[in-house]
Amino acid sequence: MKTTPLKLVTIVCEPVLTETLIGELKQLGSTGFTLTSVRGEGSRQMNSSEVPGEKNKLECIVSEEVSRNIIDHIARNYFPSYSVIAYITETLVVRGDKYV
Amino acid sequence: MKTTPLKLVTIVCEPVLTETLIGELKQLGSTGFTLTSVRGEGSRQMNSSEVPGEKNKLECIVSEEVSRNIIDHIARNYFPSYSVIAYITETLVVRGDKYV
Amino acid sequence: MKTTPLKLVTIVCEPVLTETLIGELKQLGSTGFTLTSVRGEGSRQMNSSEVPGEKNKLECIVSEEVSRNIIDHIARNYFPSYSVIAYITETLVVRGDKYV
Amino acid sequence: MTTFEMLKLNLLSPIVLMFALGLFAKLIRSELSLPKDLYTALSIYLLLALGLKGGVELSESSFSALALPALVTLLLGSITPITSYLSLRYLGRFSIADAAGIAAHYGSVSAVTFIASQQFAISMGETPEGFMPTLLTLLESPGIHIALAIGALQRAKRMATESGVEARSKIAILHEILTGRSMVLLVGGLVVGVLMGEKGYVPIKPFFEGGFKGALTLFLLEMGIVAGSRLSDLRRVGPFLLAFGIAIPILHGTLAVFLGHWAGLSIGGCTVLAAMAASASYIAAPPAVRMTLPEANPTFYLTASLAITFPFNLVAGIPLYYQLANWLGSH
Amino acid sequence: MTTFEMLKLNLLSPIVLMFALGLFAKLIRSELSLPKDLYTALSIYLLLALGLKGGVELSESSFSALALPALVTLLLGSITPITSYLSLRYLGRFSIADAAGIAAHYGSVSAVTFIASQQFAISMGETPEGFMPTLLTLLESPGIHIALAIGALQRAKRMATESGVEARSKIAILHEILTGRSMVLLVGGLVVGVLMGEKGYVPIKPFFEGGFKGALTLFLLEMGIVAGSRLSDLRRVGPFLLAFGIAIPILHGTLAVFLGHWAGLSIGGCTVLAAMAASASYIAAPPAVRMTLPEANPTFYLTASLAITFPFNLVAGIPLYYQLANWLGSH
Amino acid sequence: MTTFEMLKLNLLSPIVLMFALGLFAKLIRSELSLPKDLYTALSIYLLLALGLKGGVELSESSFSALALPALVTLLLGSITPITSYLSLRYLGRFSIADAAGIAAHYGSVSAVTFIASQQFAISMGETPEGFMPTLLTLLESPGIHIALAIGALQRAKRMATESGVEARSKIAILHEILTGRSMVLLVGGLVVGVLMGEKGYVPIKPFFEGGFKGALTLFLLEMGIVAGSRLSDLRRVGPFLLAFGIAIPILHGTLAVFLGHWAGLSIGGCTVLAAMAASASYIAAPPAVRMTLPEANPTFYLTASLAITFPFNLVAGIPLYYQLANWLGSH
Ligand SMILES: Nc1ncnc2c1ncn2[C@@H]1O[C@H](COP(=O)(O)O)[C@@H](O)[C@H]1O
Ligand SMILES: Nc1ncnc2c1ncn2[C@@H]1O[C@H](COP(=O)(O)O)[C@@H](O)[C@H]1O
Ligand SMILES: Nc1ncnc2c1ncn2[C@@H]1O[C@H](COP(=O)(O)O)[C@@H](O)[C@H]1O
Ligand code: NA
Ligand code: NA
Ligand code: NA
Repeated sequence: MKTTPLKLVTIVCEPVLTETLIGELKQLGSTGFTLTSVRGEGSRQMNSSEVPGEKNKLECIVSEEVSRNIIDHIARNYFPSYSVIAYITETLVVRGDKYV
Repeated sequence: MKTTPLKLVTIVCEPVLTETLIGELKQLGSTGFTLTSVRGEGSRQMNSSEVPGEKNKLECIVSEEVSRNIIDHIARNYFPSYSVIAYITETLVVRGDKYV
Repeated sequence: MKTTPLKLVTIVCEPVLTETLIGELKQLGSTGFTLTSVRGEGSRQMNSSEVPGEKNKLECIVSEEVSRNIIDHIARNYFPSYSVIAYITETLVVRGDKYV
Repeated sequence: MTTFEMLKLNLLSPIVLMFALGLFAKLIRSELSLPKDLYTALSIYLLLALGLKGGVELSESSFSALALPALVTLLLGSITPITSYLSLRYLGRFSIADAAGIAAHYGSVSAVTFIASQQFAISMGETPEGFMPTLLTLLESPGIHIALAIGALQRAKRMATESGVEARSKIAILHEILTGRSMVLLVGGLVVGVLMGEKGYVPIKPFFEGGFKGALTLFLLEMGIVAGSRLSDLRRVGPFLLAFGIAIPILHGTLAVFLGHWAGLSIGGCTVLAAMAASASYIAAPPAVRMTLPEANPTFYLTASLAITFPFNLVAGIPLYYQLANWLGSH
Repeated sequence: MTTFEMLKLNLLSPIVLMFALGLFAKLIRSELSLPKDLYTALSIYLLLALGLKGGVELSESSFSALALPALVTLLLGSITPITSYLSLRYLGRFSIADAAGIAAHYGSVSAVTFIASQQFAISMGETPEGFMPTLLTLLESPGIHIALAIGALQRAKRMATESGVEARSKIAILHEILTGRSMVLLVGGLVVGVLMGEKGYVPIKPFFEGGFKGALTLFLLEMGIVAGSRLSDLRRVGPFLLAFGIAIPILHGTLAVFLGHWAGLSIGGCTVLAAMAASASYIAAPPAVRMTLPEANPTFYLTASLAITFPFNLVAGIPLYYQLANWLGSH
Repeated sequence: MTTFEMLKLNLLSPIVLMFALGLFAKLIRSELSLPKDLYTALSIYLLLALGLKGGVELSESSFSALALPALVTLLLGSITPITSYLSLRYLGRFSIADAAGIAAHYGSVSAVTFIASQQFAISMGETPEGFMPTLLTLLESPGIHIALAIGALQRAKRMATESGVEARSKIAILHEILTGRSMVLLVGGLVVGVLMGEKGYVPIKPFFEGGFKGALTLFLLEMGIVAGSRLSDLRRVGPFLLAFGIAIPILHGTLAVFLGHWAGLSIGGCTVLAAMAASASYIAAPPAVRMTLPEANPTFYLTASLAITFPFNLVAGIPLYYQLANWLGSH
């Protein structure tokens, strides 16, 4: 089965950002997402949710270009004031053309 | 500590497939799996579960060859009619010989 | 946006180890972690938790050196008697200097 | 009581109002939704309470009283998937897989519709037979199997088996339905209820009976939310399925009232039997259909079941079957 | 009853003791915590029970009795965010964002404080007006909007919009607050309660009323745990916020007692109105503030709301407002 | 009542039947299982209800009545881990770690077994002393510490500390057990119960007492499922552990009946004390043992505790201890 090299963008953020981010990912060109409820702690001790540490992890598989746009968007708009991390991993996707 | 290069196969699928897939992964040579409850949306708006968007993420660490077999199996049997994504990531595993 | 190449260390372990591990990760130099409740099965049929298969997944983004230390620590202290897996993935992190 | 008064009474009952609230919450795109585990907890509680009480009452029923109604129930379980399939396939021009998939849902039964009809009948002063929950368990699975068997006519090597993995056998599907959550809780509850009897039931009655109606309203709130999240699919299913989702319950409900009457059921019993026959499963059927008929579009069967037939029965169907049963009972 | 006896009675009430237990569990670093879904389930249950009962009682209230109290409530919703903002900004020297963010919380209301004050008033032999839950819904959102509007004075192109993504509009925030869980459950419950009336309420009463006080204690256990996990932040918020978190509820509570008295509320009604005005939101306000004023430090508003003002009202504030209402009522 | 009648009555009680249903569901490989959060919620509810009621009753007990039974309980907490260890190590030829790990479980106590025995005693017309829940808290931790201390004899630098990470100290383990969920809920509930007294308890009684028995049956359903998922491990633990899991509770239970009788406990009290001593922990002990004795095989201690001793006590042990207490009480 042919696989396509694509980018897996992972974002861990405060729950309050989730729905907004999902909308924005779509606008930026992602064809889908996978969302996981997680607990996270980092350098910023924000505790912005009622239950401290509650976070959401968003993963999306996108082209190199879209991954750049997502990263830029998050770094510009959310890094300054929100508890958020974002990273990119190389991945080989089955029927990858579906996701570009 | 020695690490072994192996493949991390990630599958996100409809919950109804999960138990079947777990059995099949074992038959195909995976020594284990990690299962996460997620919410996912993609290009196929199937909403096949009672609560729309409910999905399961299966991860397994396997050899290159087994990863090929898993990918082939999924692409052939589940891609046509089910909401499912599968991708492969390179990874270095501690005591990797356990998983081959 | 500049990204920094770092290591994503993933550990899946018995729930009983989680809080201890989180403390140890910090001591070993990780600046944060992301924790997910998962279900897992592997070669060791330990069933050490009340509900069989209940596991926790810990992810942390660290420098190459810290990743080595974490891996060593886990292999030495937990591999012999506990149900645990650990692997390292390459990743590009936004504003990566925060995590070193 | 006039028909209008009865409809009004039903519309202003807590369960219908809470369903409407859930629907409304989804319409205004509220974030409100019951946590998944609460939803599961409520459904476990409701099914178990139903089974336990049914078992206690069954322990006081005679076998002979049960025989005819049971027969009639099995008959309904065999007829309803076929009528559904035929109308979908030949009137609605659905594909074989889609027709069979939807038919499996209408051949089975929705436990919440059952409960709602029971509550309605009681509020009308009727006393449905104590063995009605037993009939519910009889009706759950046959319809699914019959519809899937019809669908199997066209199943030809759908699933490649080269990669060393066997296709799921029919046995696996049968096993899955018979050991599914609702089946185990209902049948298990019945058996526990029969074994412990009234005496064992008394201490746990406050938990399983006192809270029942309140828990039911909470459950219907979530049902409303779930149905609401399917409303946007209504446009995608087309006008035929919409009409089908209202007409076929009326057909099946009417048939059930007559058969129930013939089998000697009370007015309350006929109403509940009709609601069962008229209802479409949305717990047991969907996974079985998804596994067996992957080509069948889930949007069709889930939307019809959850967003058309369930609300219809809740709001108008049940009072209708009751009126019919009432009319028949007094002739 | 002397003040001392009343305070003691309050301290030894199950809800205060359970809150203390939760706090204590956190202090000894116990792993105890309610599962998230249980916490959500309890809050859904409590809000809905409050709404339903309030609706049933509202259906028996006259509109004229409601008019003045409603007016006074809206007045409080407009005054409290402003007093809060002014003291934070000019006495406390907080940044505009922080001051506005905290003010949004104190301009809104905490439903649990409402419930606790109602229970307290009833235990003192008072009968707060049946429309108090209606007032609660009126007080929830205006204060948030007013505080955020103040904060908006300084919002200048905070969020870049280059990447093709629009900034969240005010409409989105308004929508979010009005369709938030607590709003839908309270208002929805009220409407359902009004529609079904006492008759529809009777069968679900055991569930929604019988278990209410017990469920409340369980909820307060978790509130104690949550408050406890914020205790370490107390050092980080500084002495001013600590004093503010106690002084401003006294100020708002006193104002509310007088206004409530003027509007013709009973002693019980005045007590509950005061508790509402004195309380700080910690469900509806935080996400709205977080989205609109990202520069505002969540540690400030959540700690003040959860770890200072809530316990203060629970333990000392409510009895205080009651005494005041009592004194005023007998003059 | 003959022994046979009593056994039958016990077998047909809701809690035994529901446990059997859970077991059965697992045997037929049903997907049925309670959501994890529901399971946790039920256990929090049961422990808290137990503690609160125990506290209210304790507030009416005299200290002198409590002294001897407490002493006897602590004695049992010291003897049972030692008898368990010795038989496992020298009769069963288990490794030191395995023997100590299992002994820690049998030296502690299972709260559900406690509750089941209390329900059984009450259904037999007995009234166990009001301070029994207090004894339960006394019995929970000493046995674990004693067994782990025995195991520590062989703990030699098991955990390397080079990588800059300290090994978990004994203090950490002690802290973990004393602040564990069950401990905080039980002891905390007791204290809250004592402080609020009967008067504070009345309003929350419907929640904590009305639903208790029903919630217990639901909990036992899940216990049955959990035990069922361990059944396949029964083959792996060998015949000795199987015999041990039945013989040692009889031994400990008998000892407890005699000691309880000597300490002046009623027949009901003796029965409950015996059930406590005979039971094996499966909540507090497992994590403590897993952390302290990693070489001990969890399959051994969890299977013995959950799949052998718990069902044995539930079905046969408790009636047996009751008969013994009854016989002793009438001599
Ligand atoms: N070094 C790290 N490794 C893994 N996840 C991290 C790390 N640092 C932060 N995170 C995740 O990112 C979230 C936000 O981090 P921060 O903005 O530093 O508070 C945390 O809640 C974690 O889930
Ligand atoms: N571009 C994507 N990025 C991340 N996950 C995706 C993406 N597309 C699909 N998925 C996941 O795969 C599941 C099935 O996708 P689909 O088959 O397109 O409906 C979705 O529910 C998502 O969880
Ligand atoms: N081959 C595998 N692929 C993915 N996850 C695995 C694999 N083997 C083990 N695991 C995970 O690691 C945990 C411990 O494995 P083990 O120590 O082999 O029992 C399991 O519960 C799984 O979550
Ligand atoms: Na049907
Ligand atoms: Na306020
Ligand atoms: Na014991």
